[in-house]
Amino acid sequence: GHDLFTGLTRLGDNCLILGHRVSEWCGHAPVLEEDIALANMALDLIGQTQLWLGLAGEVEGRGRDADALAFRRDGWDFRNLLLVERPNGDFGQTLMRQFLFDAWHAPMLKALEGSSDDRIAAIARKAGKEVAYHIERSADLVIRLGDGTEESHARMQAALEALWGYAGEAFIADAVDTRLAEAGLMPAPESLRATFDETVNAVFAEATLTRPESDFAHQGGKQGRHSEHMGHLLTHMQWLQRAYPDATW
Amino acid sequence: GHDLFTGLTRLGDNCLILGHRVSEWCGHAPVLEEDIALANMALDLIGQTQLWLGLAGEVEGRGRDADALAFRRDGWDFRNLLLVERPNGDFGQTLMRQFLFDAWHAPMLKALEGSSDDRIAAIARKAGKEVAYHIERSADLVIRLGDGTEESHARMQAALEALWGYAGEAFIADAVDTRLAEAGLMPAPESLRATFDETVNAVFAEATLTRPESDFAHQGGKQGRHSEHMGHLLTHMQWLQRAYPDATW
Amino acid sequence: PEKLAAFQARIDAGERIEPKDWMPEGYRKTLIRQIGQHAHSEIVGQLPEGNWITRAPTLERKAILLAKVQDEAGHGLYLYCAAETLGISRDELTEQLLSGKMKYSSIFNYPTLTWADIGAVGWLVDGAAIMNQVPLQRTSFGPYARAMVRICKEESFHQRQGYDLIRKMAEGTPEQKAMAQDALNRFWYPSLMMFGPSDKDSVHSTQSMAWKIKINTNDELRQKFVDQTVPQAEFLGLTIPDENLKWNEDKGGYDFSEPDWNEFYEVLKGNGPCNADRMEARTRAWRDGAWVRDGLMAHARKQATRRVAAE
Amino acid sequence: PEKLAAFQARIDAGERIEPKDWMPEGYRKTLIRQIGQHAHSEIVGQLPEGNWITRAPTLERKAILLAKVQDEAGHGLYLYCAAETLGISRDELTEQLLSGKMKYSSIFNYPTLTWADIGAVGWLVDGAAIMNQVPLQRTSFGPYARAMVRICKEESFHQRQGYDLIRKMAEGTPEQKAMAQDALNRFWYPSLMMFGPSDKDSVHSTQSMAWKIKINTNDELRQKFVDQTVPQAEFLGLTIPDENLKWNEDKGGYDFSEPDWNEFYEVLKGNGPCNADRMEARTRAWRDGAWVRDGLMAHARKQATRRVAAE
Repeated sequence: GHDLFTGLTRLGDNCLILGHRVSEWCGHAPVLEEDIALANMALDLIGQTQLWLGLAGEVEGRGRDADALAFRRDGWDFRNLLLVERPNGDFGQTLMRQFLFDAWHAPMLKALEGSSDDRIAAIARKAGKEVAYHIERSADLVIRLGDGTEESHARMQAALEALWGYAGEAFIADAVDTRLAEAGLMPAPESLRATFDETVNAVFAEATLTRPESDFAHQGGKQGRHSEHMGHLLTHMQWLQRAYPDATW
Repeated sequence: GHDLFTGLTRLGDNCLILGHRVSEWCGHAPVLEEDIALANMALDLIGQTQLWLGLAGEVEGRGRDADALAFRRDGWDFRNLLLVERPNGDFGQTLMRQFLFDAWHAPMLKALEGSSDDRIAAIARKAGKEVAYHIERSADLVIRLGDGTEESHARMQAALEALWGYAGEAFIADAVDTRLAEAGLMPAPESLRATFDETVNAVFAEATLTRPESDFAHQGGKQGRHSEHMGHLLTHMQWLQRAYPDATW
Repeated sequence: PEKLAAFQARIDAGERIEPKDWMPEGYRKTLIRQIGQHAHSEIVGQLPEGNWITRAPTLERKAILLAKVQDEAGHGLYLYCAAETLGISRDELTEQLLSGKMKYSSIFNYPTLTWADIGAVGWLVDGAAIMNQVPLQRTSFGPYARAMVRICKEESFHQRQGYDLIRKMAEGTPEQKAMAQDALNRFWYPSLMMFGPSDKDSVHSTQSMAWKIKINTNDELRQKFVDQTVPQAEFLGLTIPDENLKWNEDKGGYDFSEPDWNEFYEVLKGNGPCNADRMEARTRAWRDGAWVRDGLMAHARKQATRRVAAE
Repeated sequence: PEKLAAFQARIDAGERIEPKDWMPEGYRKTLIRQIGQHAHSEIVGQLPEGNWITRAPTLERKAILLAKVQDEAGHGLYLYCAAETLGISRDELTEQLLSGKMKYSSIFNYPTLTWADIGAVGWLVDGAAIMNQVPLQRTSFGPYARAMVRICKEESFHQRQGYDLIRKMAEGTPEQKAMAQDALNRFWYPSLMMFGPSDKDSVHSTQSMAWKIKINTNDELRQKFVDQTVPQAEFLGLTIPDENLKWNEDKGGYDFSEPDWNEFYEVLKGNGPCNADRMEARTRAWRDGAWVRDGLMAHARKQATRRVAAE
């Protein structure tokens, strides 16, 4: 029960926090088509958040719905990867963060379609369709900007170097992951690494980007140890629910 | 009673919000001496906030202390000038904002020393000593950067143009101001304009800066109509008190 | 002159003018100005609402707001495309916006200060916009009229969502009610200004109406808006901030106070509460995004070269 | 060699070395590295605490924190001045920090995640720093020793304030208690690392101790810190995150677990949770502030020229 709750909040919190970050771009994108695409991505991710956290609340059985989980939990109760809480930086960093996430997210959802829990499989099928489009788009843009001008190449390479240390966390299992995998509820994290590597290697090659040598991975997000950025994000995200706890919206 | 409360929150909120803005620089100033000076300024302003809002709470008589007023009021109940909530921008904008504020603040406190309310006069005397140093410092820096390099001159001129429209609000009386002035509690806002003009004209001349022609003044802060920036500032400033309302700190 | 008469005859007959058709230079210029301004308004209009996306209080409200702002960007896109058929590029239009040569709707120079403002923008601002735009579905220029059909459909959906949001606030806690009333207080007169000054003071109106670029007078539309909105406010239990508001049986509409036109002209001159912030945000987005646009162009050129080489 | 012997004799006699005195190149270099690193630590150390200044929960707490961070900047200033007496400028030292050639204390590569962390930094981090610094008041280099006297006084004040802060948290609501315990959990081992690896693994220790640049061994100081801190934690009702912690009657001190030295070396290599963020913040401050420094210099030159012209 509690393992499943943790696993589901990991899925939901990734979508929530990344969706939040992406939504910060609204009205500030480098080109109008990207304003639209980024809003669309944020929208998909918020929709997926509703599903995952909704199910998490149901599994928990303590009467918390998706909104309660999103807007009333403390920072240390969030279970998202450190990657998704990284600040937006320039458009290159936002894009690279998205691509690294998508390259894990797509095979993750694919694997979740085979979950022994039908509710998980159903959500994964729905989300998987959206994410198939996300990875197509982010890979394409990484290639175009990696193999664009000298400046766009340099910025994409810098983004890759800044973010690569946050790509590995998703593939490192802890005891919860292991138990969830044994129960057939969710895939073993490390089982997704090969597909991820294949995707990113192919895309980096076409984008003329160099994959960093060190595979050092920052960890902690999945266990609730976040970065300083997370606290600042929550002051915005949870503001109204915290400031006016008696209100309905 | 209520007029005096309003007048005191105007004084206290100016210090609070400007102190908050200045404190955002901590650890990020262009030179170590400025890290120290900015922290010192913020410290003075927060200290003055405690005095003004403490007295405001006392005058109100509803059991709210300075912390309750600072951390539990809604945005529309704040009475600070729009000037002090302007974002920091570059160091030039922070400095120009400070100078324009100090050039009003110093004569304001001087005049408040003659308040018919002894408590106000006492606070004004104490704060006045600190602010005498603030204006000396900010005027000096405006001169040095205005008459520095071409770039520093251009940045200071741009800062002046961006902020000048926020300098006038302090001198425009509303009904509360008028009643407070008639009661001898606080000076009439427009009575401070001559000293302000003298100060800024002299400093701009030495700084080789051109005072903007239009004296258009944005208004609203004194009546609780703030800018979008204010709401974002409050999400940080009030976060802990809002998120954990039962805690003492 | 003959051409001109024929052109006017087509318009009078209710025909649509299409991009390849002959048209007078004034018609083209007026349309570019109007469509461009409208497109810019959609783009700048993302900002006041975007201001609350990261603070939306529920997941559903966040999704609704995201979808709405996305629609606005989409409207901007249709309209820039419509303007392009008149021979001006999106980049040229953008540069005219950023240089201050072209304007956007002044309403977006007002701030969104509380969550209720997001409701007020939907209810009042989109409401006024629809009032302006519905007749434009019958405007004489084909691409513009067709863009308007699509836009109006989405806008009326937004307006309902805005009304629903502010209704929740008006029915909520005392703080929420206060936010709702405050939002109405601040957005009422700026919304009335959206129809422009009285036509008797407006220079371009006569020609634009003859060309069917403009269909109704500003005062007609403003009256219609007030008549529609007052009962909605009453239903919410909110008070329109106008002491002179009164039903006038004779004219079958409300009497109401004029907005402060001095304020209108000040905002137009750049002295609105947010003019500088809005332009700074758009300028920064454009400037910081230059490397992205350049990178995409460079890649496209490389690809084209590679294709040629491979042939 | 004769000079060297005389130098060592002065040190052994407890004399202070002053900037103008002869000193071996190795002594100078070691001191520059140590003082510079210490100065950088004060500067970078502003960041984790600065992270909470805008969210301090009361006016008094905000004032205390501001004063503390201001003191740290002040300590940085004394220390850069002490280093300057050895012939290296503040700008040179800063550039070595930003290029990664010089380090700062690794502890500042850990994040401050809750308000309780501000207490933990004062209590544990400043506590460990004081333990390191108190003996340095007797270090052989005069300017460094004098800077340390001043710094130690302020640091012990900070430590008391930090302890007071975390005490309030430990005595507070369940959430506050959880934050306090969590802060201790996260800062305990990094604080133990602040004394450095065991001296048997440390290369420079013997020479530095002979020169009285280093007074105690790392292990001595670490033991002292543990013995001082454990009862304080008990008083707070907080649990040290170490299952092996146990009073050892024989040695008159606590037995405790070693920190994870792999983690220590990873952080040193740049892989700590905040290394990149800290360096980015300092680099940006330095780069964005260039025009200010240049402007001030240019004005000073102009003034000098004007003075000469007036004479």
